[in-house]
Amino acid sequence: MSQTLRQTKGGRIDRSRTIRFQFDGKTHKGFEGDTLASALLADGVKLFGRSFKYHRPRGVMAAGIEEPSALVGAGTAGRYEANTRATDLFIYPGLKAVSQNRWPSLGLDLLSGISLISPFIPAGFYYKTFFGPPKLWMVYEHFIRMAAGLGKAPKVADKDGYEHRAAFCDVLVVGSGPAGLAAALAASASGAKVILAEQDRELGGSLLTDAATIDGQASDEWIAAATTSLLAKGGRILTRTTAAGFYDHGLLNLIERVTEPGQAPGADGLAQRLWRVRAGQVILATGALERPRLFAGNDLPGVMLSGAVRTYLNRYGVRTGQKVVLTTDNDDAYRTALALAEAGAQIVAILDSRAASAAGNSLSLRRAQTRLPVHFGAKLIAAKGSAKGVKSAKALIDGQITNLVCDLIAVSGGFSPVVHLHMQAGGTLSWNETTGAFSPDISRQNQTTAGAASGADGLGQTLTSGWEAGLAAAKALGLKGSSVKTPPACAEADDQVCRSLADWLPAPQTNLKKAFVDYQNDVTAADLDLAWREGYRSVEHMKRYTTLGMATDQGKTSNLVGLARLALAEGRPVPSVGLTTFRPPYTPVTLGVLAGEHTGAHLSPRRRPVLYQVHAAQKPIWQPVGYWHRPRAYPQGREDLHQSAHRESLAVRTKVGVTDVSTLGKFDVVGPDAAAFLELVCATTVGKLAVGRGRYTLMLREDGMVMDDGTVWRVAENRFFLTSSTGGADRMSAHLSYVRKVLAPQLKVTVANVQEHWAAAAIAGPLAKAVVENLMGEGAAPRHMSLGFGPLAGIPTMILAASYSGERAFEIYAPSHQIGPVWDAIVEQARGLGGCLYGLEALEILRIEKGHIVVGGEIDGRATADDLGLGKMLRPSGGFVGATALGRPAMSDPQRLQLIGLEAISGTIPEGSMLITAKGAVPCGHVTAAGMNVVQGGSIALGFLQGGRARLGDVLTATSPTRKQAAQVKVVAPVFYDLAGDQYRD
Amino acid sequence: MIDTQMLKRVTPETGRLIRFEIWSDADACLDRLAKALGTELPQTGKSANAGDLRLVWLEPMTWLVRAPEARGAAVLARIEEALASDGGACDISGALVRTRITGPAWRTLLTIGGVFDAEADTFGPGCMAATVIAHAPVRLDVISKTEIDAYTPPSYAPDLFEFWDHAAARLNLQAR
Amino acid sequence: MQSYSALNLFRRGLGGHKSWTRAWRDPAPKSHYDVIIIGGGGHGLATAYYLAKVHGIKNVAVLERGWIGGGNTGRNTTIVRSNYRQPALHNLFEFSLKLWEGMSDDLNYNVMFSQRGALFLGHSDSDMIRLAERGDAMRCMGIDAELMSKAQLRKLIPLLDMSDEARFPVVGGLIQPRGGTARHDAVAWGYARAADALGVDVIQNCEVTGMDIRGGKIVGVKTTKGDIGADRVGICVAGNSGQVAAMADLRLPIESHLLQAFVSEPVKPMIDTVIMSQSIHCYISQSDKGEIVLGGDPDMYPTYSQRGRPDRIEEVAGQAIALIPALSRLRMLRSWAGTTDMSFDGSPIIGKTPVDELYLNGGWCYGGFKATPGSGWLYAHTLAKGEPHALNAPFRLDRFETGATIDETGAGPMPHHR
Amino acid sequence: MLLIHCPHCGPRAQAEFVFERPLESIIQIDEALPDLIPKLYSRVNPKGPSWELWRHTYGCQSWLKLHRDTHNHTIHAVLEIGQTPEGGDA
Repeated sequence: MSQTLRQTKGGRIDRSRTIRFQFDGKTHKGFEGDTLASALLADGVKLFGRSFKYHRPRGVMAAGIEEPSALVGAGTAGRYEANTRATDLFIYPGLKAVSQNRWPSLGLDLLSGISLISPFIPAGFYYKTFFGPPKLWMVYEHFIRMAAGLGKAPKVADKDGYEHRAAFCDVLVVGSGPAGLAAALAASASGAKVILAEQDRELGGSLLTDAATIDGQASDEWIAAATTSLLAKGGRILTRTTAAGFYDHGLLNLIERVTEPGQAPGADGLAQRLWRVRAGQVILATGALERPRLFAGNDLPGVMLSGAVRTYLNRYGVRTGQKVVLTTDNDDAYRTALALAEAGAQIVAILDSRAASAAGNSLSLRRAQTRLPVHFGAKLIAAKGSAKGVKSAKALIDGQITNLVCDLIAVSGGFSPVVHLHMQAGGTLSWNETTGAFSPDISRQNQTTAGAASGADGLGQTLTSGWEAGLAAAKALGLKGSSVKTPPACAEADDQVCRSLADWLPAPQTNLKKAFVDYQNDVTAADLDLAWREGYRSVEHMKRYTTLGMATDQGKTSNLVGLARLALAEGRPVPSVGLTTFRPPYTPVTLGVLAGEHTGAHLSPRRRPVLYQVHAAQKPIWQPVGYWHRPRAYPQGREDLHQSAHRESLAVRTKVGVTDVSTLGKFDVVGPDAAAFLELVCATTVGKLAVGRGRYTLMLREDGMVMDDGTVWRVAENRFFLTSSTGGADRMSAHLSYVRKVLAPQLKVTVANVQEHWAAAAIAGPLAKAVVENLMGEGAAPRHMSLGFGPLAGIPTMILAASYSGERAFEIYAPSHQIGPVWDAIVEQARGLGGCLYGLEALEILRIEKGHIVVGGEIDGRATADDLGLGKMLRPSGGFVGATALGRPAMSDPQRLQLIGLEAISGTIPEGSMLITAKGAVPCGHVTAAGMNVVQGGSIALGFLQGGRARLGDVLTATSPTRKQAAQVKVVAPVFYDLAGDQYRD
Repeated sequence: MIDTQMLKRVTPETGRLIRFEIWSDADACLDRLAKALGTELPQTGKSANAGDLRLVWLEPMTWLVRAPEARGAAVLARIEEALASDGGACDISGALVRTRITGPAWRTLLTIGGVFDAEADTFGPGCMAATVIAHAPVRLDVISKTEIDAYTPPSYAPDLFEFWDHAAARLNLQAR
Repeated sequence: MQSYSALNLFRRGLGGHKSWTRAWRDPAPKSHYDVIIIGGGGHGLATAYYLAKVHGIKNVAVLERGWIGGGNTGRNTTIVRSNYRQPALHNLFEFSLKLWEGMSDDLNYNVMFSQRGALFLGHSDSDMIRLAERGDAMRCMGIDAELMSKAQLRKLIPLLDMSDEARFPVVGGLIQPRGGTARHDAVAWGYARAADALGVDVIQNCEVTGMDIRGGKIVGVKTTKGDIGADRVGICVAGNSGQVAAMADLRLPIESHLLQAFVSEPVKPMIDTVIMSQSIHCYISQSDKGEIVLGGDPDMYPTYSQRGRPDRIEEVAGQAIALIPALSRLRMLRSWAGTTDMSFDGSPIIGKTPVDELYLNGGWCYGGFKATPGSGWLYAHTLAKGEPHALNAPFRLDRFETGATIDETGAGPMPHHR
Repeated sequence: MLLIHCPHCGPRAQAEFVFERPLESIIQIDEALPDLIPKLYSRVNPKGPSWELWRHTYGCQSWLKLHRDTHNHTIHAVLEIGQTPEGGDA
């Protein structure tokens, strides 16, 4: 392509660096510095995409982030970004962009036929039709879903990197136009640590379109000097970085596009970065956005915002039209007209809706009046043309309808200050009836607004307001005054004012059904009127009923136009009809950058036991337990999980097994009041425990339910060791701290979380004692529920004789960093005696057989100690957390779910199945854990049954309809092995 | 635009870590501890050297002492004696893994995936801070302008160290 | 009421749609009503509709502080399902789900209830057992639930990450085929229009500022539009229940927390079902417009601010990408926050208060939207009869005092542990 | 995300803290049932200033009393356990 509309010189593009890219499969050339929009416009491309609902042809309307129409898919495979604004995508070599929402092609979009039935599908039409059974709606919906959506759905995982980084500063300046630069300079000169964030690829904002002379320098030089000065004072300048969200207490999320959409990252692999900035003061210099105007066909390719037309010309050297009609309510559009005329375009007419007497007197306007066809009190009625662009305009000039031949319509409906971040921060707005603009009023955080965003008009005001905001921010932080005393001054102060006079009324002849307010979502003025007629009169109702402002441009150009239409219908001033809420993000933000590193395999921490690598060498089956990963079984040869677990559990029952119990919750409780403290958290008797002895215990929640279980050991008179479940360890740690620090601050006790200090191996089975004594000497094995100490493999260890499996068992504890040799010695010894490693699955089988409860199984947060058959363990005197709440009547309801055992009469009991008395009956309980009788075989289970303890001997069905399994079961006491507990003891 | 030199992460030799807490008669107890350890205990948010011991404030009225492994038992005994019945001590040597990060860009590294201002001028040598980085609880002890110790529970360490290695590699690439 | 149909849309379209009139009136309050509902959200409007339709009580006003549907009705992720484990809960939500199935026709307003299935993913064998348990509990009560294998999931959601390297590898799921989503705003509008047609006064911009309680009995409310008498008053303002109940000197087992949600930019269909997970607390669906709708855990501390913490959104984004890696380059377009009534067992409260003739419907935590029709129907029943229906009897306010709590997750009384 | 001025650690992000409960619902272990029920199961749930218990879980692990506005999130005071505010009860 030939870049036919590119000017031979001028602009900020680097004509020496040609960049090749593709749009819809066709190769184009642009220059370094081009956006996709500017490069394609230079090539004469007018049609960029299709609208959401009616598939109307759309071109480029804007030159920045507010673009509603020119959306493309950028990049391929995992880097494909749908709905990318062509105006906010700087081209790079190899860029592949495709148009959207058309089939089969952009030029020939068969779905554009929808436009023909548009009279019958106005706003909210879907609420009024498609009735019938839900199945029928599903049929309609299928086609609606296919027609809706914009870009193609992504299909491939994204391999690029995203990073989150925290940053802190005295003053954050958002926006690097003249106001932002002046603010940053003033704050920096006052000694503030400054971060300056700019969404564009270079600093300057409006100065990139409209060069000026500031402090006697060309604006480019002034920007360069400002940059140097800010960096020299330790400031941080972030380009291509958008402040997307303003949260509480001075926190902003900035999104840095390290690469352009679809672009391959550099060596560091980083695509985007999220800066989490906490700022002492924030200055918003976010500028203002130009608004379109209401006339029929205002969405045609070739209808563009006036400022955008000037930006394409001045910044990118692209003249977007040859015969131009301008329609405006302000002086700014005259600058566009003059620039176009100077570039050789023919200005067909300037339609100024202001009366001659109300127009401004800027230099531009005066110059235009002398040489261009300016019409005051004039409006556009309609633009006419096709997907190929505008061909003519119908205007109302001096009361006469006039047809104007043109190929570009430049529109200016005034300017809306960008108040989004101010509003996100909780601020309020004030309304200027003359300019038809909301600007910031009260700030709720340490935040001010400067420049056009604050309603400043003209470069002079803009520079001054920025400078003053910078000084004020520094002052508020208690910094010394600035060394520089005067604000930057510009030569063109008088010229760059626009004096908007808001005029919301379209020409009376306008066909409102073709006058678009929200371009992307195809919301017309007629739609808004219909919504109002039907009673959707709250601004939120109107938005939600018509979808006004809910497109990817978030209503940046449409919201105020729509609001004004509503105000007109209501006969009330704009501010009284209210505003929809401003919420993050300011512009759409990829989910990838929001997630940062924390997705995929790194979604959440994977906590590894200290022996992780040792286990990994055995190639176990792993099991997630909360954040932890623990071995579930150690299959040998071709064993599956169940075969392995059965072999392991059988080894424990008949010989000896070793398992890693390092992840258990563990606490050192030390001090003269240690026993008193433990009696507050443990529901069982602790104080009477002899030194060297331990016992099983329960901890309750304040509502009386069992929270966790564990063992408590008296290591010395004033030193206890408390264990609790792995999954509940963090909760237990917080609970102990709460009781210690909040409820019992007077106690002389320290509670240290030593969960990870100690690692431990449990040795269980008839030969467990032999393992211990072989390793540590005759008499080294403590009797059941006693503890001992001694070196093993040269490492000092602690031995707790406790059993979860039901066999004689020992837990041998060593400091985590020293556990390796201890573990190896134990495993070697156990193997030598015919034993093996066992994992969580075997442990589960063993504990079910023994009727031992587990957190997350029977301890489900809904069970009391009595429900679990442990009521008798509770200290009758009370005085522990949870004791009082047990006095509520429902806690002793005989029909509560109570723990019972189940033996299969026929079939295998499905875990998690429902207990029923007959087919079709309401379940009266459920199976919490199912296993087998390790030695004899046979399906057994634990479960909860309403009033279960009174129902021993009942025959029920354990049914699992989802798995099509069932078993006939007999209700028994919840213990299936060694009722007397003989196996525990020597 | 990051000014950095190569970042290195070094996992040092393990030492003995002792956590102790004072619950009563604080002034006298602090005096006894100062005598026992040869220096005043560091103030809130601070750390200090005492001969071959590193003392780190942990929580209100709670400190961490890092001692050479060989002297661990003796130091623990000395602390327990000084605490008497006004406080308690526990060996937590296995509960934390210490890693030393060297290179001037450690400050930048620690802002990645974090919420703490590691770049603050006031966070200099002899300062400690506890925070959360990449979901892991971390205690930081600034050793010098170019060195910082990070303590983290061993179960979180593999993920966190991998995270830091990746982030450091990126920083080193960007610095070139 | 103007009838809605394709034919009428065509007819009135010929006239440029100029002849459509208000969907509901904008009446001034009368001096007295049989029943006043405080709160014009989906639940309140549904209550008024069923009072009029089922019980013939038509002298009813719904008082709304702002615009109807402006609370949590318009701030949720539009998910409808009844796949709860606890019997009282799945019975309540299943009753509601059945009403959803006939709602569009009943109201002559298309609420776009779309039964594309509500899926819970399981990431371990123990997840799968818990899911099977839930499914079995439901199936025993005649509620649809089916376990899904990995192969079935791969077919249902081809973009799901099924790799073993995932932090939480997908091993299966439990789907409720009748679950799905609905167009949230339409529910409020549809009920308002249908209730209005039966004579109910829907009064917007009418804030209740006080309660007229005499001798322990409520006889009316004070509002910004004047005092209004009533035989019976129903509070239905989830999110602000505590504030309104305080006007009657009541303290509730409710804390107000904040729940955020957000949508991506619209793309062509990529996810058909509602995706939730047993281990990862996020939920994902795709709206008819093509936006991916995402939500997760609440912000975990009391607030009325409707200003969410960004790290929560970031967490949900990470979770969503972990499940569906292709979501990474989609962009968050809009985010919002709702104030949720967090009750102290995670279950709602529908029933009497200690004040005579004053009733409460609240405590919906973050699960109220799906209950809209059922909640309205049962609350209407309770208000009409003065006694709860068997389905909402377990959800009485005094259950905390007696200990008969209904704790689906077993998390106990602190809302932020849930 | 709030910025909470920990009396020990200085200003820190909310991500390091965990909300526990309003101070009014702290239940002593020997609390009688008629007192426990309202403390455990009812709340003023104010829309405005509220005294709350938080913990600097990922920092110094202290329990802190926050006087915080639940509507606009202003934090008026952060006290240590055992400290009481001037002129107020917490």
